[in-house]
Order: sequence, then C-alpha cells, then structure tokens
Amino acid sequence: MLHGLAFDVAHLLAGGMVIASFLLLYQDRLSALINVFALHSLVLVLAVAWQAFIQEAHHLYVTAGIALVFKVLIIPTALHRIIRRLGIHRTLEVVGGVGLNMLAGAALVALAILVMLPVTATADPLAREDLAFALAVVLLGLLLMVIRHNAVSLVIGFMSLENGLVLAAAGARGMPLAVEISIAFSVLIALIVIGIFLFRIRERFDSVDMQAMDAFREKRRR
Amino acid sequence: MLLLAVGAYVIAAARRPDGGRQVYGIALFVCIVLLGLALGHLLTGRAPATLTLPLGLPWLGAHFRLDALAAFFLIVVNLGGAVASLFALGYGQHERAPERVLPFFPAFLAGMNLVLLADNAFTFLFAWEFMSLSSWALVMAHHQEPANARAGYLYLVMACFGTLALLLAFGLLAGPDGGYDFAAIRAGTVSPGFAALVLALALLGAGSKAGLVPLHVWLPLAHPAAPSHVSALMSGVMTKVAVYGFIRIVFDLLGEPVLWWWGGLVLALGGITAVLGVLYALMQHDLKRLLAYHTVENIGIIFIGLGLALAFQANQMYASAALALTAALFHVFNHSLFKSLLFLGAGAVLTATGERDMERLGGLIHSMPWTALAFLIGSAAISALPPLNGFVSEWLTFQAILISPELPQWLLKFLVPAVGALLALSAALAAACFVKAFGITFLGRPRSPAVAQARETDRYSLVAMFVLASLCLLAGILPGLVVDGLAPVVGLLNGGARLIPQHHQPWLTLVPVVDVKSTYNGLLVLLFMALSGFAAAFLIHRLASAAVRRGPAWDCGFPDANPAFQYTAGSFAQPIRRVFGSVVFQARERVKMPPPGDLQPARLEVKLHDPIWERGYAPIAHAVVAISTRFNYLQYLTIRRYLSLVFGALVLLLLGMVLWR
Amino acid sequence: MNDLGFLAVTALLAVPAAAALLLVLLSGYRLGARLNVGASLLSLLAAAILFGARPEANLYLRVDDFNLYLIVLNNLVSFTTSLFSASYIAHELETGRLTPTYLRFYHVMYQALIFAMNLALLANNIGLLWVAIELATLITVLMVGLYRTRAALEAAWKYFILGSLGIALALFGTILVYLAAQPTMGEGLPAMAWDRLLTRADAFEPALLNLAFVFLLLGYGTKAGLVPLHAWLPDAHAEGPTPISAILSGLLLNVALYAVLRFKMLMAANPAALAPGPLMVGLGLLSLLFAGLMLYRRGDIKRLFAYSSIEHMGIITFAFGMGGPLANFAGLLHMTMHSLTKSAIFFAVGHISQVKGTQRISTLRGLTVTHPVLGWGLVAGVIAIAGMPPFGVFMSEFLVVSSTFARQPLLALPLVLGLLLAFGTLLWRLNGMAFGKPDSGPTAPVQASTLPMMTHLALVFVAGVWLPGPLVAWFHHVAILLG
Amino acid sequence: MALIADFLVQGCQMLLVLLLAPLLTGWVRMIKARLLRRRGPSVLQPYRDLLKLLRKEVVLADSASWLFRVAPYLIFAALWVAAALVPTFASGLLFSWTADLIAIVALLGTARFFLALAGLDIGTSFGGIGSSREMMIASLAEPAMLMMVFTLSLLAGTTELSSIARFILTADVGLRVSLGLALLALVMVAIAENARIPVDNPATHLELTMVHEAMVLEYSGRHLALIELSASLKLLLYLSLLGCIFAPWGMATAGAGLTAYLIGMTIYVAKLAFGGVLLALFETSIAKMRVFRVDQFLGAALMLGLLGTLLLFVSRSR
Repeated sequence: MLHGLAFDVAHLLAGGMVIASFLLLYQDRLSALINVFALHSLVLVLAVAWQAFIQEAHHLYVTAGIALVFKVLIIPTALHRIIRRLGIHRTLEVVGGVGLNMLAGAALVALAILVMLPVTATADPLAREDLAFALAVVLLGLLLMVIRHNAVSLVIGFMSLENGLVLAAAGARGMPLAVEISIAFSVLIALIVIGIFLFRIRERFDSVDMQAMDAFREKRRR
Repeated sequence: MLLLAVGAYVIAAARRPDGGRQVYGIALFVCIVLLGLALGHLLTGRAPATLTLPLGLPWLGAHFRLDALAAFFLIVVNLGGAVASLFALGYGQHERAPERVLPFFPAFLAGMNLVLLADNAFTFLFAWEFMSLSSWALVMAHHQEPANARAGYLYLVMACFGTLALLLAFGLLAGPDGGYDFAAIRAGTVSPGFAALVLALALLGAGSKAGLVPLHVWLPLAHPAAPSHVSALMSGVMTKVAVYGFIRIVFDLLGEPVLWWWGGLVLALGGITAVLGVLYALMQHDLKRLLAYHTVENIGIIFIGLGLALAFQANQMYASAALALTAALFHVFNHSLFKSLLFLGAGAVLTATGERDMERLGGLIHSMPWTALAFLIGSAAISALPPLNGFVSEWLTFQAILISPELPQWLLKFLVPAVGALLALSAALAAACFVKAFGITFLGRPRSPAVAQARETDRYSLVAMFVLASLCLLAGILPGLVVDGLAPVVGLLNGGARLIPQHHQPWLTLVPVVDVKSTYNGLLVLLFMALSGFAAAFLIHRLASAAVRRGPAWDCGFPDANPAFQYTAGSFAQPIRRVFGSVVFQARERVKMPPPGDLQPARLEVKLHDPIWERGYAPIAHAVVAISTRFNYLQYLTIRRYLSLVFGALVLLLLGMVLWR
Repeated sequence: MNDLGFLAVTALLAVPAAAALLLVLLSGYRLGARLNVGASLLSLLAAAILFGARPEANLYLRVDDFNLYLIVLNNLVSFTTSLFSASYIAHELETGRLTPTYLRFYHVMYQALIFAMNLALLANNIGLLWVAIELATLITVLMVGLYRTRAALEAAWKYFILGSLGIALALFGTILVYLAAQPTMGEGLPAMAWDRLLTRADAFEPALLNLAFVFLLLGYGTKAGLVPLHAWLPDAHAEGPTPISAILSGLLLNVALYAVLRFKMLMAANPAALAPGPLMVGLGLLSLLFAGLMLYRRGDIKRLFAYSSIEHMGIITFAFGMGGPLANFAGLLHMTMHSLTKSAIFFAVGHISQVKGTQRISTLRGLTVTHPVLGWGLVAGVIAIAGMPPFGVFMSEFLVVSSTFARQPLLALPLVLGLLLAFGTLLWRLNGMAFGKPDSGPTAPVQASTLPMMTHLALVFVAGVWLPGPLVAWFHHVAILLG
Repeated sequence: MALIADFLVQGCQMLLVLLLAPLLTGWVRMIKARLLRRRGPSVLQPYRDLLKLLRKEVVLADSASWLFRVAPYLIFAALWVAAALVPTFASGLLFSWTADLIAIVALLGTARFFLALAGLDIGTSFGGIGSSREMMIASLAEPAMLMMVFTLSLLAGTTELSSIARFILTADVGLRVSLGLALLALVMVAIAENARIPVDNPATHLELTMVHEAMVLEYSGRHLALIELSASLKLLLYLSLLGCIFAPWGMATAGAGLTAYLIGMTIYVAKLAFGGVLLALFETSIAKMRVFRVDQFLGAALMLGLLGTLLLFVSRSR
C-alpha cells in the first residue's frame, strides 16, 4: 500500500519535472523563464525529499535543503537582479519556433524512454522510472541550452539539466556522495553565475565583441 | 661482424662539429673498414653472421644480419661513403655552414648501413626513416634559399609517405600478432592477394625513395640542394639502399608465390621511368639537377632488370632470372660509381666557379683539366659507351631482354621488346644528354667572368674522383670478375641458380649464357682501341707531320669573338625538345624578335609543363588546401553551436544504441 | 613496507594541498616559484616511492600498474613544468603581463591542479574520480583566464561552459554505472569502488552499462578533446600561460583518457555489454583526420600544437579502441611519449614566444639561425611528435599502424591518411618557422634554462631506442588488463 | 702455328677494311659523278687527299683543348675496331667473339660521342649546330638499329655476327617479313648514320643544312685526315654489315684455307661495289629533307624495327 503510494508520488514528481522542463522550453520571456526554473527546482526539492522519506536516507534531506535554499531562492533572485542590471527585459528570440522545439522535446523524451526500455526490471522499478524521467530532463535541459542565445537562459538550461542529474542521483538507492555532488554542482553553478556577472556578458555572450574575437580567432589571416 | 654494427654506431657517435677533417677522417676510416669486411664476407662466402642488441622493440630487440645481399650493398654504400668522405676532406673547406653538415653526415652513413644490416621490420624501418631524416637535415643545410627549403619539405613528406607504405607492407607480412622478425616473415606465408598488395606497397615505398616515376618529383629538387658530396651519396648510394629495400622485400621476404604480371608491372614502370627520366634531364640546364634526373633514368634501368627477373622467376626460368638479376645488380654497382663521380665533379665545378647553371659555364677543360678528364670518363660510362662499365650492365640487360620470347605469357612477349626499345632510346638519349652536360660545361669558351678565373680543385677531391673513374674503367674491362662477385647474391635471391662462373673464360670474356649466343670482352676492345689509336698516332707523328699552328677559329669564315655566340645548353637541346618535348612536356617556343632597327636582343621563350606534377601532385595539394579551408570555419563557431555539436553527438549515440539492438 | 606506500600516497595528495595552502599565505613570487618547484619535487619523490611499495587498495584510493606509471609521469612532468614556469613567469612579470597577486594565485592554482590530478589518478571510487576531474577542470578554467585579456576570458568562458557540460554528462554516466552495479553489489560505497566493480562486472545490467558508457565517453571525451567535443581545447591552449598549456596537453588530457579507459575495462569485463571498441575507433579517426586538416590553416603557434594534441589523442583513442596486446601497448606508450614530447614542445614554444614577443607563425622565421637551441629543440620536438625515429613516438605509431593493417586493412587506410596529412601540415609550419631567412625580429638570446625541454627530449630519445624492462612489463600487464 | 695463322687472318681483315674504306668512298663518289654526267675525280682520289692532309700541318683554334686533339685518334680507333669486328670475307675469326652486334653498335656510339664533343670544343656556333643535330639523329637511329638487332637475334638466337651469318647461311630461313623490315630499318639507319642524302649531305658546306661537316669544320691536317678516314670506315662498316647479315653468301668460315679466303675476299669486294652503286643511285635520285623531317624518317625506321620484332613473335608462335 505504502509502496504503491510511494511509487505513485515519486512517479508524479518526476513526471512533474519533465513537465516543468517543457514549460521552460515554452517560455520566451526571460523573467518568466527564471520563475519557471524556480518552479522546476521546487519540484526537484519535493522529489528529493520524498525519496529521502521513502528510502529513509536522511542525507538526502540535506541535498533537498541545499537545492531549496540555493536553486529556489538565491539563484533566481540573483538572476533577476542580473537581468535587471544588464537591462535585458525584451523578449528573447528562440531558434526555430516554439512548436518545433516542443516537437523536438517530445522526441527526446521518447528517445529517453526508448533507451531505458531494454533495462530489465532487476533494477527496482522506482529507480528505473526515475531514471527515464531524469534522462528526459537532462536531454531537455541540453536542448534548452542549445536553442537559446542568451547567457542567462543558457545557465538556466544548464541548471535544469543538473536538476535532472540530482533527480537521478536521489533516485539511485543508497547512492553515496549524493550530497557532495549536489554541493559540488552548486559551486559550479555559482561560478557560472558569478562569471556572467563578472565578465559583464551581455546578451549573446557567444559573440562578445567581434573585433576582439577576430583578433584571436585568426580570421584576419587567410 | 660485431665490428660492423659497432662501426656503424661509431659513425653515429662521431657527430661532433669540431673541425670537419676529424669527422670526415673518421667516416673515411670506418667506411673503409666496413668495406673491407663486406668484401671479405662476400668473397669468402661465409655463412650469414647475426647480432642482436637489446634495443628497439623490447620483446624483439634489434636484430642485425649480414648475408650476401647485405654485403653487396654494404660494398656499394661504403665505397660511396669512403669516396665522398675523401672528397669532403677537401671540399668541406668551402662549406658555408659546416655546423649544419658535419653532425648529420656520419649519421646519414650510419643510417644507410643500418638499413642494410637490419634483420627485423622495426629496425629496418627505424634505420630507413633515420636515413631519410639525416639526409633531410643535410638537404636543409643551405635552407636560406627558399627553393631548398621547399625541396626539403617535399622530400621529407615523400619519405614519410614511403615509410608508411613500407610500414603497411610489413604489417601485412608480419601478421596481426606482430612477427616482425625477418626470419619469422620468411617462414610465414602470405595469401596471393596480400602478396600482390605487399608488392604494390613495396613499389610505393621503395619506389618513392628510389625515384620511380611518378614518385620521383622530390628527387631532382632534393639531391641538388644538398652539398655536393652529400648529393653524391644521396644519388649514388641512397637510391641503391631503396633498391635494396625492394629486393629484400619482394625477392627475399615475400618469396613465393610470384605472379607473372608482377614482372610486367615492374618492367613497364622501369621502362617509363628510364625514358621520362632522361627526357627530363635533357630539359635541364642546372648541372646537378640534370644529374639527379639521370638518377631517375638509371633507377628505371635497374627496375627493368628486376622486373625481368620477377617475370622469369614466375615461370621457373631461373637461369634467365639469374641473368636479369645480375644485370640489375651490376647496374646498381655501376651507377653508384659513375653517379657519385659525376656529382663530385659537379661539386668541384661548383666550388671553382660558384655556378650550377650550365648556361653560365664553359671552357673549364682549360682551367681544370683533371676534373674534366674524370667527368668525361663518368659521362662516357653513364652513356653506356664501351669499354666502360655502364655499357656492360646495359648489355647484360639487353641479353636478358633477348631471352624474353621464351616467356609463355603473351602480354610479356609483347611488353618486353617494347621495354627494350625504351631502354635503347633512353641509352641513346643519355649519350646526347651527356654530350650536352660535358660539352657545354667543360668545352667551348667561358660564358661568364667567374668561370674564366676557375682553378683546379684540391688534391683530395681529385683523388676521390680518380678512384671512382679508375673503378669505372676496371669494372668495364673486367666485368667477369664483378659478375662472379655477384654470383652468391644472385644465388641467394634466385633459389640457388646463378650465372656460370666467368673468371676462367678465355681472355676473361663475359659469357652470360653460352658463347655462341653472345659474348663481350671489354679488355680486348680496350686493347684493340689503344693499340690502333696509339699506332695511328705514332705512325702519323713519325712519318707524317707533327706540326701544329695556333690560330683563330675558322667557323666557316665567321669570326665570332663573343662567347655568347656559342651554342648554349638550351640551343643544344632544342632539336630533341622539338622531337620529344613537344609531346611529353607540351613544350612551346616563342621567339620575340624586335622590329628592325630596334637594338634590344631577340628572345627565345620556352614553356615546359611537367605533366606528372600538374596532373598528379598539384590536384592533391589543392584538394587539401580546399578541404582545410572548408573545415576551418569550425574554428569560429559560437559556443552555442559547439554545444549543439555535443548535443548532436549525444543524441546520435543514443539513437545508435537504440538501433544497435 | 605497505605503510610506506600508504605514506607515499598520502604524500602525493597532502604535499600539493599543503603547498597550495602555504602559497596562499606566501607573497613574493620568487619564493613562491621556489616553493612550487620544491613541492613538485617532493610529490615526484613520493610517486617514485610507489615503485617500491604499493599500498593495498581501499574503497577510495588504489595504486595498480595502470595508474602507477601515469602517476609517476604526472608528477615528473609537473615537476619539470614547474621548473620551466619559474623562468617563464619571471619574464611575464618583467613584461608586466602579470602582477604579483596574480602570480600568487597562479602558484596556488598550480599546486591545487597537481592535487586534483593526483587524486583523479589515485581514485578507486568512480565518484571520487569524477569529483577530482571536475576540480581539475575548474582550476584550469581559472588559469586559462589568468591574463584577463578579452581573448583569455573568452577562451576560459568557452572552456568553462563546455567543460561543465562534459562534467554533467560524466556524472550522469557515473550514476548510471552505480545503478547498474547496485543490484549486484548492494547499496553504498562498494558499488562505486572500481576494483570491486571490475570483479563483478559480468553480472551487471548491460543496457545500463551501455548507456553509462555513452555518457562517460562523451563526458570525459570532452576533457580529452576528442572531435567533435574538442572546441574548448585550442583556445584554452592558446590563451592560457604556456606552462598551463603544457600541463593541459601533457597531463590533463591523459587523465581524462585514463578515466575513459577505466570504464572501458568495466565494459570489457561484461560480455553482454556492447563492445566499446568501435565507438572509440570512430572518435579517434574523426579526431585524427579533423585535426590533421585543421593544422594546415593555423597561424598561432600554440593553437597549432593544441590541434596536434587533438590529433594524438585521436591516435591513442584509436589504438585503445582497436584493442589487442599490440595496439594497447602502443596506446600506453603513445600516451607517455606524447605527454613528454608535447610538453617539451610547449616549453620551446613558450621561450620562443617570449623572446620573439609573438605567437604568430607568420612572423617566426629562421629560428635555427637566430636561436639555435630553441630552434633545434623545436625541430627535434616536432620531428618526434610527427613520429620519426629516433624518438619514441615512432615505435608506438609503428605498432599501431602495422598491427591495425594486418587486422583491419580498411581501418588502417584512413589512419595512415590522417598521419600523413598531419605530418605534412605540421612539417609545413615547422619549415616556415625553423628555417629560411631569419626575420628582423628581436634576436636577444633566451635567458632561461632550457633544461626541462632537453630532459624531456632526451627521455623521448632514449625511449625510442631502448625501453627499460620494468616499464615494458607494466605496459604488457596493463595491455592485457585493457583487453 | 694455327694460332699465328688465325692472328694473321684477323690482322689481314683489319688491314683490309682500312685499305678498302677510302676506295669505297671514291667509288661511290665516282658513280655519283657519272650518274650526274660528270667525269668526277678518280677512284683513288680519297687516298691522295688523305696523304696530302697527313703531310699538312695542323691549324688549331686558340680555344681548342686536349680533347680536340685526342678525339680524332679515339674516333678512328673505335671505328676501326668496330669495322674490323664485322665479318667481311670470313666469319668466326679469332677475335670475332670480342664484341657482338650490340657492342659494335655501342662502339659506333663511342665514336659519335667524341665526335660531337669535338664539335663543341672550339665553342663556335656551327660546331654546336652539328653536334646537337647529330645527337638528335643518333638518339633515334640507335634504338632503330637495336630493334633490328633484336629481330635478328631473336631469329638466330644470338647476337654474334658470325653466328648470325652462319645461321642465315645454313638454316632455311626463307623470306621473312621481319627480316625484310629489319633490312629496311638497317638501310635507313645506315643512310642517316653515314650522313648521306636525304638526311645529310656529305658534300655540302651550306651552314644550315650540314650536320656531320659542321662538327668537323675546325679540323685540319692529319686530324682531318683521320676524321675522313673514319667516316669512310663507317660507310664500309655499314655496307659490310648489310652484306654479312643479309647476303652472307660466299663468306668463308674460319680456318677454311687460303683459297676460300681469297674467294670470300673477291665476293666481299664485289658486294661492296654493288652496295656502293646502289647507294649512289639512291642518293642521286632523292632530294635532301629538312632537318626536322629527319625524326619522322628515323621514327619510321624505329617503328619498322619494333614491328619486325613483334611480327617475329607472331611467326614464331606458329
């Protein structure tokens, strides 16, 4: 009874993350994107906490806590301040159309499930389902990174990807170092955000300043 | 035997730039020692001596082995090496950048010796590549001329290409679990398809080093670029090492099965190489480059012999194969002699005048008579004129060709005479070319002031040249002895079959098969010529007048004071250029004749196209440039694009996994 | 005996960490440089001790044939590089490209990097391995951006983003491995201890393993700079300080590849899993050919050699992908030779770009005339890296090509093509730089010791002629381990 | 004793060719003169010229080198030896195995080589013209000749002239296409090599047309005499070559005794006379061709030789 419930809730939450990822894909306003990401992280927190509860793995509570503080509160606010500072309030263009991206996302989810299918049920079904969803989230995060020009949205894509990782880690029964990993990743994220902040990387950071880039990318000589 | 390897290493160790004389002296000494050892081994016909050092591939070690074949080529290499060192004792004094020559000269010699002694694939290729590398360094000695740098680059790339080809060949021979030892390779058998592949690869590898058309392009650029004594080594000796590699792989390691069309292939390549080489040479006005192209021609002649041998072996006609092999090896020996001689002569001219361009030379026979004599002997020898040695080996090749109708295959029946025609053509053209080379360079009147002040070269150089010249003569008049010397080598490569011993033929006549078939006696020819010539001279001077009066040249009553009126190299080659060049090189001539009254000189412009470079190499270069330019934009993508690359790779692999099952 | 080994292992980790902390406090770059050298020497000694005494593996750390020689190599090269960087950094300070503060930072980071790499090599726990490599990545990112120029920041940023992505993928792979192992190994640490995993790998869930390997290959492959994951590598090499370029090419790439190989062993131990060979062969060939083509159009000398590193990583990956005792042996040998040679080349390049004041190939000419030692050193290095005797790379390439052609002739052709291509393009560049009429640039002699470069070249030369027995024994053992 | 006799015979053949050579030249000149309705000089004129030249002093150009003075003797020696090695009145003489047909061709090459060098030695424009054209002609003539040699040796299975002659005499060769082709090729080569019309004109001194004469332009006195003598030796050589290969009848075999030798000698002289007449007829009936038509002429000869060889295979394989 409890097990069935546990399974369903976990399933629900994991699925919720996938949905949140789709929302991320759908958003085209930066501030909205940040909010949706906060939601994404919140769902993750719940999922991890639930895993901690049903596995009686208390260290996972730490992970959940870190995620809550860091990803749901600090990072989004920081990002909001950054975009205000950088003055990016206009809608950001999306490569391809939203519909196309949705389609691609769906295809990726299908791929994730396809890849997971052959995994025999020896691994407990819980981990297995979670894994499928986590993989889906990872792929969607990657897709998000690829289809957005903006530095901030790239960071968000990366973080959603990382959320997928944490989900997988939490889903893995008795996986050691889960906490350390989440901490390490938080550091990573922090660095990225600081990087954006320090380097004053405006929109389209991947084309900082054409002259400067030409100078060291040897377009001149040919 | 140990001393052989040790000696080679001594040379390698002798790379100290303190004063050229020591280095060259040591090199000379070691070469002579090695020469003596090799001669002893070849003549006494001892069993192969082997030596293994714990070097190279750890589980294999470095095997060295001295058998008849290696001994013969050792003789060639070290003879050339000794003479070159001797020459360099004098010539080295004029070297502009000795610190770029001295260290690598002994290394080069060591490399060549090691190639010959190597007894496993790794050691062989190691030494082979080492040889290329050190010779490359020598080519780059005068790197400040852009032409030399380009030559060196092309040379090293072609060398690397050749090495890779040989590497693949050895890979096939050694098999997947790496039996790189030559003994193991000999023991093993290769499927016919693979054997053919090995032959092709050996042709590519050794051919690219020996300068087989169309892999010759680097040769005429690289050989002249080096200092002359090195050019002599590269042209006269290193190409022979390449031939050795081919023989070792195809005749020794590969062994059976031999297919008849291999012979045809090698034969055809040889014929084309011979004629194209000499035609290229005729178009050259740069003395050293002309000589380099002649190396290509002679390599072609050697490969004709080898191809015949293959064809005969394929039909179990081992006696005939012995004849062909003897011819090829004999020519190897001869060419190493006279090509070194000629390059040394060119070097002497270069130091005396500072000119390589024949159009600016001339009349040197007056200022440097001894060099002229040596060069003349070399030219006569390479033009295959009796009673010198070049003729003997070509004569033997012709004899081998004349046996060809006994070959069963129709293609060969027709191919061989055609190749014979090519051979004859190349011989005749070679004579024309060396009339040009010697005549324009040494005869006539000086064409530039620098040449007028030329002095005879130093003693060392002269001794070196005359050693070679006298060897040319000796090998020409006593061919029987050389053939006997070659017998064990031929036997080794030919399943024991060898030519009949020559030294107890009457009057030391050369009798390849039977005396009713064909014989040649250089000794008697020389005797007769000497007798009749001297008799005539004596009688005339005694009975008729011996008076001489000097006067201006008659020249049909046109007194032309100006040396510029002489025939130049270009004008000498013009008839042949018209006959052959217009076909092969699309040679086009345009005469710019100024209008009457205009005082500027008329100009003759000659346009030559190198078909092989333009059809074969230029396209490859262009392709590489084009593709790399196309790919180059990947250097400038945005991070997002790079991310999508990773993403794409991931998705692709995942899909692959899904479909894989 | 064993505790001696344990001592050594702890020293390997503790010395750099302590040195890093000490350097934080310590100002004055000269002292810092000395301390840097000393610490590297100490850890080298510690590594040397491991020859004699190996501690038995625990759940976190492990020393076996495979990582032993990599550890020694690692500390050797980092030691020589620290020597080189001492003279290099001094010059940077004179020219004012760096301030003492940055120098202190640099030295701290240097030691930290050594710590991270040692940890990665020693790690027996796949999670620990991952953490260590992430740490190394972050540190190198910071060092690449050291010069604070726009270009440097751009390069660092690119490296950072791509590197983090790689890390993320690797982590996912690691988790998958754990999941695959967990049912058989039970929960907790043992399921992440590599040696235990290896013993039980045959019982793991093959599908999960396959998935894991894909992610790990891509994740760590990004660090190893395999095409198409290589994008960060050339810029990072070109813009960072040259010692770091040497470390990156010489060591970090090896470490990343080492990680891939560890997991390849796991895959090989499970018969039901897909053979990792073809994947690696494909990536290797791709890298080789692509790098060979890219070499041709390079104008920046450090970027040129960065691409050559990609090329060699391709060769090594190809060799291990082919598998079999010969190819594996060749791969291991090539790893060693490449890191020695390439770092030597970067030493030479560093001095050259300092005395010439430029990294543009087109402005470097006739080096053998103006700076004989550096010029000939560069020539020797390039000749060695291009796989010519008497240097060691020749041996490994000989083994790879010949054994491959005997087994898979069709695979050998692109390999040979790529080798020839890379050779030709690399030599073309060398021809322009080392020979020809010297340019009118500054001809001041280099006032730094070329000892490190010479040492490396000498080692490579010796290895080319004669390999010491124990090394060969290890290589053979590891080659069999790699299957 | 027998050995000495053999020596004598051999020596007498050498002397014979030496003595007959100028006579042949004179003979050809006379026939040509008669064909042109001139009286022309006597048959013995060449001898007189030679003696006159021998007695004259040599005028050497200032730029002449030692090679220029040595060359005539070398050329003479090479040609004489070559001519003496061709069986004339008897086959299989003592030293007939010294050099086979290929070697004889090569000996001619030696002579040509030094003649061309002598042409270049003074450094005048005409000498250059002569040498370069001579070598161009030779570069085609020699292969053609060798192809002819191939045909013969493939037919007779030997390259020894004596054996070939014996083979033609004994074996029933019959009329062979390849033999005919070889004959044709040899004749063309002979014309070209001996500087006869249409390839060259032995009598001309018109600058642009001369080849052989241009090379020897600078020679005088005894040197010129030797050159002239060698030229006639060459002509003789080719005629006796034709005789011994394609009309070996009446040739005595070695050691056949004095009478046989005498018969052989008379028949040989008759052959030479006949050949000379044919040559004169041919020369008077044809016009000289441009220098750059020569390559076509000789190329044809080369092709004929090659064709002969190939046809031989066809007829052999039957």
